[in-house]
Amino acid sequence: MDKNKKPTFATVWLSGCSGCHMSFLDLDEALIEIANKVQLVYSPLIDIKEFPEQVTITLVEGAIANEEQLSMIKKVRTRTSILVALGDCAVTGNVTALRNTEIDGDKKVLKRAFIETSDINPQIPNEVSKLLKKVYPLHEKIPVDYYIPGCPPSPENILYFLTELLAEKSPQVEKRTKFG
Amino acid sequence: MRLADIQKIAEIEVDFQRAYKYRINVCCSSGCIPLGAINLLKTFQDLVTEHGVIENCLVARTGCVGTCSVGPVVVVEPGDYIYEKVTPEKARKIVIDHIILGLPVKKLLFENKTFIEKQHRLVLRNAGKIDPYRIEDYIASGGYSALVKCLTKLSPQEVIDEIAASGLRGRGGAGFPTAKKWSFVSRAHGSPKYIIANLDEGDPGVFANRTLAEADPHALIEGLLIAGYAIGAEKAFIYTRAEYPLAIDTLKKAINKASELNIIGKNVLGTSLNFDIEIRLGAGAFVAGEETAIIASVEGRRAMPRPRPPYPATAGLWGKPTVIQNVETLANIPLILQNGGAWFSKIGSPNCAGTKCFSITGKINNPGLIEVPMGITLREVIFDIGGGIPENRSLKAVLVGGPSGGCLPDILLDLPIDYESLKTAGAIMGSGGIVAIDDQSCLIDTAKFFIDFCVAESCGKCTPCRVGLVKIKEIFKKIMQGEGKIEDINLLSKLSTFITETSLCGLGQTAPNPVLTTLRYFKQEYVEHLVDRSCKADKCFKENKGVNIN
Amino acid sequence: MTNEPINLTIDNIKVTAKQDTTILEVAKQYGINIPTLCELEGLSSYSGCRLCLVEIRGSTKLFAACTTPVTSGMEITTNSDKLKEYRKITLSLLLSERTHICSVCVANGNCELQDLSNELGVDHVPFEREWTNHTLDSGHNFLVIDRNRCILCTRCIRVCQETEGAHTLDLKNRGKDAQITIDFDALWKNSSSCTSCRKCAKVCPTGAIYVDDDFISKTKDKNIANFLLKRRQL
Amino acid sequence: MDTKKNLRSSSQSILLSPKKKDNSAVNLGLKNDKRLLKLENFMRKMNYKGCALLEILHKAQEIYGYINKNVLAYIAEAIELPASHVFGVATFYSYFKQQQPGKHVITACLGTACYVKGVEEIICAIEKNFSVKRGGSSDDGKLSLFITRCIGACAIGPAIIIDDDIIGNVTEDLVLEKITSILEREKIETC
Repeated sequence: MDKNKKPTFATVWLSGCSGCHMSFLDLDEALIEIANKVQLVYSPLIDIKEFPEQVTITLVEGAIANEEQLSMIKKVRTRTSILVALGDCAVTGNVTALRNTEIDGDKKVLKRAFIETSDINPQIPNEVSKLLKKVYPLHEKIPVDYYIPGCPPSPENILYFLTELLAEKSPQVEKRTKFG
Repeated sequence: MRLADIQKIAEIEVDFQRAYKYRINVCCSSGCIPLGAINLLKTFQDLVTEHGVIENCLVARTGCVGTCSVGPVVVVEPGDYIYEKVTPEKARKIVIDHIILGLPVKKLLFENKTFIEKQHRLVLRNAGKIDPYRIEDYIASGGYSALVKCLTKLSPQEVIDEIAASGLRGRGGAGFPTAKKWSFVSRAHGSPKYIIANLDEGDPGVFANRTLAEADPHALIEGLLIAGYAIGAEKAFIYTRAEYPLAIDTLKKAINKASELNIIGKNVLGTSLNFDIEIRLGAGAFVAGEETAIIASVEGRRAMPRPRPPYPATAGLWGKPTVIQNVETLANIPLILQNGGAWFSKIGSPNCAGTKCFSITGKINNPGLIEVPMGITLREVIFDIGGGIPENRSLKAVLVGGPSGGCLPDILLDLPIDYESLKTAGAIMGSGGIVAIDDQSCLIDTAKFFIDFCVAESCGKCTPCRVGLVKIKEIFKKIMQGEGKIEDINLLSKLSTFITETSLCGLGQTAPNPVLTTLRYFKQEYVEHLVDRSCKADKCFKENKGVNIN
Repeated sequence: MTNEPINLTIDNIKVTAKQDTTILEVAKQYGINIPTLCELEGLSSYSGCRLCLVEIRGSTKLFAACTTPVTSGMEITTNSDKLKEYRKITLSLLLSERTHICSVCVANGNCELQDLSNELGVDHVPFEREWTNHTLDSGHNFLVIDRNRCILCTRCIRVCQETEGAHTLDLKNRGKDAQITIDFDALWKNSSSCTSCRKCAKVCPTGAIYVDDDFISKTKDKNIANFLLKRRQL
Repeated sequence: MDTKKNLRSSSQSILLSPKKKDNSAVNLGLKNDKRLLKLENFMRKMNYKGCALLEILHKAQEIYGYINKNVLAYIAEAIELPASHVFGVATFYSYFKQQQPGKHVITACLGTACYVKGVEEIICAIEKNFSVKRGGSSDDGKLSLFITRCIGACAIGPAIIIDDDIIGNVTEDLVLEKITSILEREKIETC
C-alpha cells in the first residue's frame, strides 16, 4: 500500500438482508477511526454509481443470486486487491440459498414474491434481473481473500479484522467468529 | 466313508474314464450358457447316442475353459482340442470327424496357442476338465488326497508350516501371508473358531472366483477342510454373491455330495475332525469384501466395516477367532499340501509365489479368464495372452485391480505383476481384474465411472468416503460438462489423498486410486479437458452421451 | 496379559495409561484435546466421523483415537499441520453434505458441528454444497427430526439401542443416501417402539433431533449416556 | 426346499405366542396366503434366528418377487428383531427390492467391461425409448430397468438380461428390437 495515499475502501451489497452493513455501522465511534485510515470510494451508503477502477479493500455482503450480481462481483473482483466475504450469505449462501433446496427454486421464489403474495395485478416483472438457477456463495464464482462468517458478524470482529488488515497484519477471524 | 475309501473311489473312477477313448468337455459356465452351452451339451449327448459311439466317448459338463470370447467352447480329450463357437451343426461335424474318424476339425479349432501356453493353471487346473457336479471326477484327478495326507500324516502345525514354506499370500487383494493369518487364529483364545470363504466378488469386470466355484467347487471345499483342520475350526461359511446362481447351485450340490460321503460333517472320513460348511448369500454390497463388513453380513447385519483392532483373528464372527480367506487362496491349499510348500514357492516371482487368476476384459481380442504366474508382465498378459487390441487401435491404459485399482499407462506395460510393484505404480492386485482401454475411451469418463461405482457402494459410515467421494464425483461432472477450472486438478488430488488416508476401510482407502493414477499418468488429458475443453475420445461436453445422469 | 501401566507420549508429553484404554481416553485424562463428533462417553465407539485421527510414529497410517488402544512406547501426535488440515476438510465435507444453515437452525449456539468449525478454523466450505430437502418430521408430541441437519454420527441410534434399549432408530439405505429411520421408516408419532425418552435429542450434536417445546440448551445433555451407564453399574 | 429334512423344533418359536403371530398376519393382510406359509416354514427351518435375516430376506424376495414393508414387519416380528434393524438391513443391500418390479425386467450390466464397450449408451437408449428410468418401472408397470454391477459375463459384454435371458454382445438396435417385440407380444396376448 502506498504510504502517502490512504487505501481505498468499498462495501458491496448483493443478496443479503443488509444486516452485515448494519453490523458494520454498529462500529459507531470506531467508524471515525476507520474513516481516518481509508478512503471510502463505493458503498450502498454513498451515492456513487460505478464501481471504481482500483480498490484496495472491498467488503462484500450477500450471496450471488442473479445475473446482475454475478457480473457485478466479477467486475468487483478484477478491480479489488483484497476481497472479503462479509457474513454468512457471502460465505455460505445462508438464508438466501434456502431456495437451492427446491427444484426450480428460482421460479418458485419469483412466483411466491410476485404472484402468490400480490394483492393486485399479480405478475412477474420484466425489469428484475434474471435469477440464477442456484444461489452461490462468493467463493464458488470468484476467488475470495478473507472470510468473516457470522449472521451477522459482530461489530467487534469487523473492527478487529479491519484494524489488523490496515496495520498490514493478516487477521485471523476464523476462531473469533462462527457461522450463524 | 473312511479315509481309505477316497483312494478306492479314485481308482474306480479312473478305470471308468479309461474305458472311453474320447471325452468331450462342454463348457457350461456362466460365460458359455448365455451362448447356448446347455443345449449344446444335450446335442452332443444325442449325437454320440445317434452315431453309436456312446461306449467310446464320454460327454461331460465342465466349468470354464477360459476362452470366454469364443464360446460356447468344447474341448475334446485326449489332446485338448479346443473348439470355438460351437453350434449344433459344428457339433455334428466334430462328432463325425473327430470322434468317429479320429480327425480333428482344424478349421473349427481355437488357434491362439499363446493364450494357452503362457498360462500356468494351478487354481484352475480342473476348470474345463472335470465335471463340477461329480465328486468322483474331482477325486480321480487327485482331489481330496491332500486332505487325506493332512489327516493321516500331518499335525495342524505342520500344515501351517507347509503353507508358510510355500509363501502363499492372500489372493483377495492385500496379499497378507496366509500362514501368518492361520497361526494367529490357531493360537487365538476362544472357541469355536470360524472360517469365512470370501466369494463376494463384487468388482465389476471380475469373475475369477465365480468361475472357480462353478468349475471346481470341491477344491474350495478341500481347501476349507484343510484350513479348518489347521486352525481348529469346525464351521465355515462360504459368502457368495446372490448374483451368481450357477455358482451357488454348484456349491450346494458339491456340499451335499461331500456330506453324503462324510467328507464334511461329523467325524470326517472316520477321523475326529468335525467340519460343517454353510453357504451365505450376499445381497449386492461391494463393501462386504472388507473383512469386518463380511463378518457383519454373515451375522445378518448391515455390512458396515468396523475399526480394527480387534482383528477378526482374535474377535471375528460373533466375537470368535475367524479366518477370512479368498476362495482363490483356498483353492491353492490342496495343491500345496499335495506337492509341498517348496514346490509352490518356486512358481511365480521371488517374493510372490504362485499364480494369480485374472479376468481380462475390455478392448482386447481374447477376453477371458486366465491364470498366470506372478511376476508376468502386463505386456505379456495384454498382447501375448490377450491377443492385443481389436481393430488395430492403440492401447491407451490398463486398469488393474477393479474399481479401486489403478489406471496404468502403456509405458508401464513391462511392469511385473505382483503385489509390491503394482502398489508402487499406484494400482492394487485387487481381485484380479485387468481391463484394456483403447484410444476410444476418455479417461476422465473412465475415472468417473469408478468413482460412481464407489459412491454407490460406500456404506456411508465414515465421512471421507461417504461425502468426499460424492464431491469428487461432482468435480468430474463439472469437468465433463465443460465447467471445470484448472484448479480442480489440485482439488481432486488433495481430496483423493485425504480420502485415501482418512477412510475407515479398504473401500474408501483405495476408491480414489483411479483418480490418483489418472492424475499421475494422464494429467495431460485433464489439462485438455480443463483448458482446451477438448475430449479426444468425444465422450464429454455433450448431454446424455457418456455422461451418467446420476 | 498384565495389568502394568503403559508408558507412552502424546504430543511429546509423557503419559501413563492402563491397559486396554484408548488413545482418546488417555488424552482426555491428561487434558489433551482431540476433537470428536461421533464419539460420546457412555456409548460404544463408532469411528465414523474421522475427526479424532492421530498420527503414531513409525506408521504412515492415521489412527482413530476413539478406538485405537494404547500400547507401550507409542509416540502419538494429535495436532500436526496435516491433521489440522484433514480435520478442516472433514468438517467442510460434513457441512457441505446437507443443508446446514446455522442462522435458521434451532441448535445455533448449541451445536457441536458449529463449535468445532469455529474451533478448528473452518471459515468457509470449499466444496459445492448439497442442498437437501428432506421432509421435517414434527408430528410427534415433542420430538422433532430434521434429517437435513443430520451428520450420521449415529449417536441417537446408539443411545436408543444401548442405553434406552428400544432400538427405535437405525440407519436405512447406504452411502450418501443413508438416513436415520424410525421403525419401518415410520413417522415418529406412529412409532410403536419409541418410548419418547428424549435421549436421542439430548445426545444429538446438531439440530437434527430436538425437543420442540424446550430451549435447545435444555434439550442437550451430552452426559446422559455416561451418567446412566454409571448409575446402572452402582 | 425340503422343510422336513431340517425340521428342528425351535425353542425360540415357542416364545412367540401363536395368537400374536396370527394377529400380525391379519393386520398385515397376509393371512391365508400360501406364500406366507412358505416363508414361515423357511423361518422355522432357520430356527427363527436373527443372524439368518439375510437368508430369510432372500427367501422372501424369492417368494414375493420383492419385499414390501408388510412382509418385513412380519419377518421382524417372527424373528424378534427391531423393526428399524430389519428395515436397515433390507435397504442396505441393493439386491433387495422394495417395489414390485414390472412385468418384464431388463437388467443391464454396468460392469467395467460392459461400460468400456458402451453399455451406458444402450441404457440411455432404453430409458429414452421406453420412458423408464434406471432403477424404476415404466408407468404402465410393463417394464422395469435395473442396473447390476457385473454379472460376470465380461467376455461377451456388453451384456443385458431380459427376463432371465442373458444376451451378450448387444447393440442398441438389437436390444430395442427385442424389448419392442416382447411388449408387442404382450399386447397381442392381452387383446
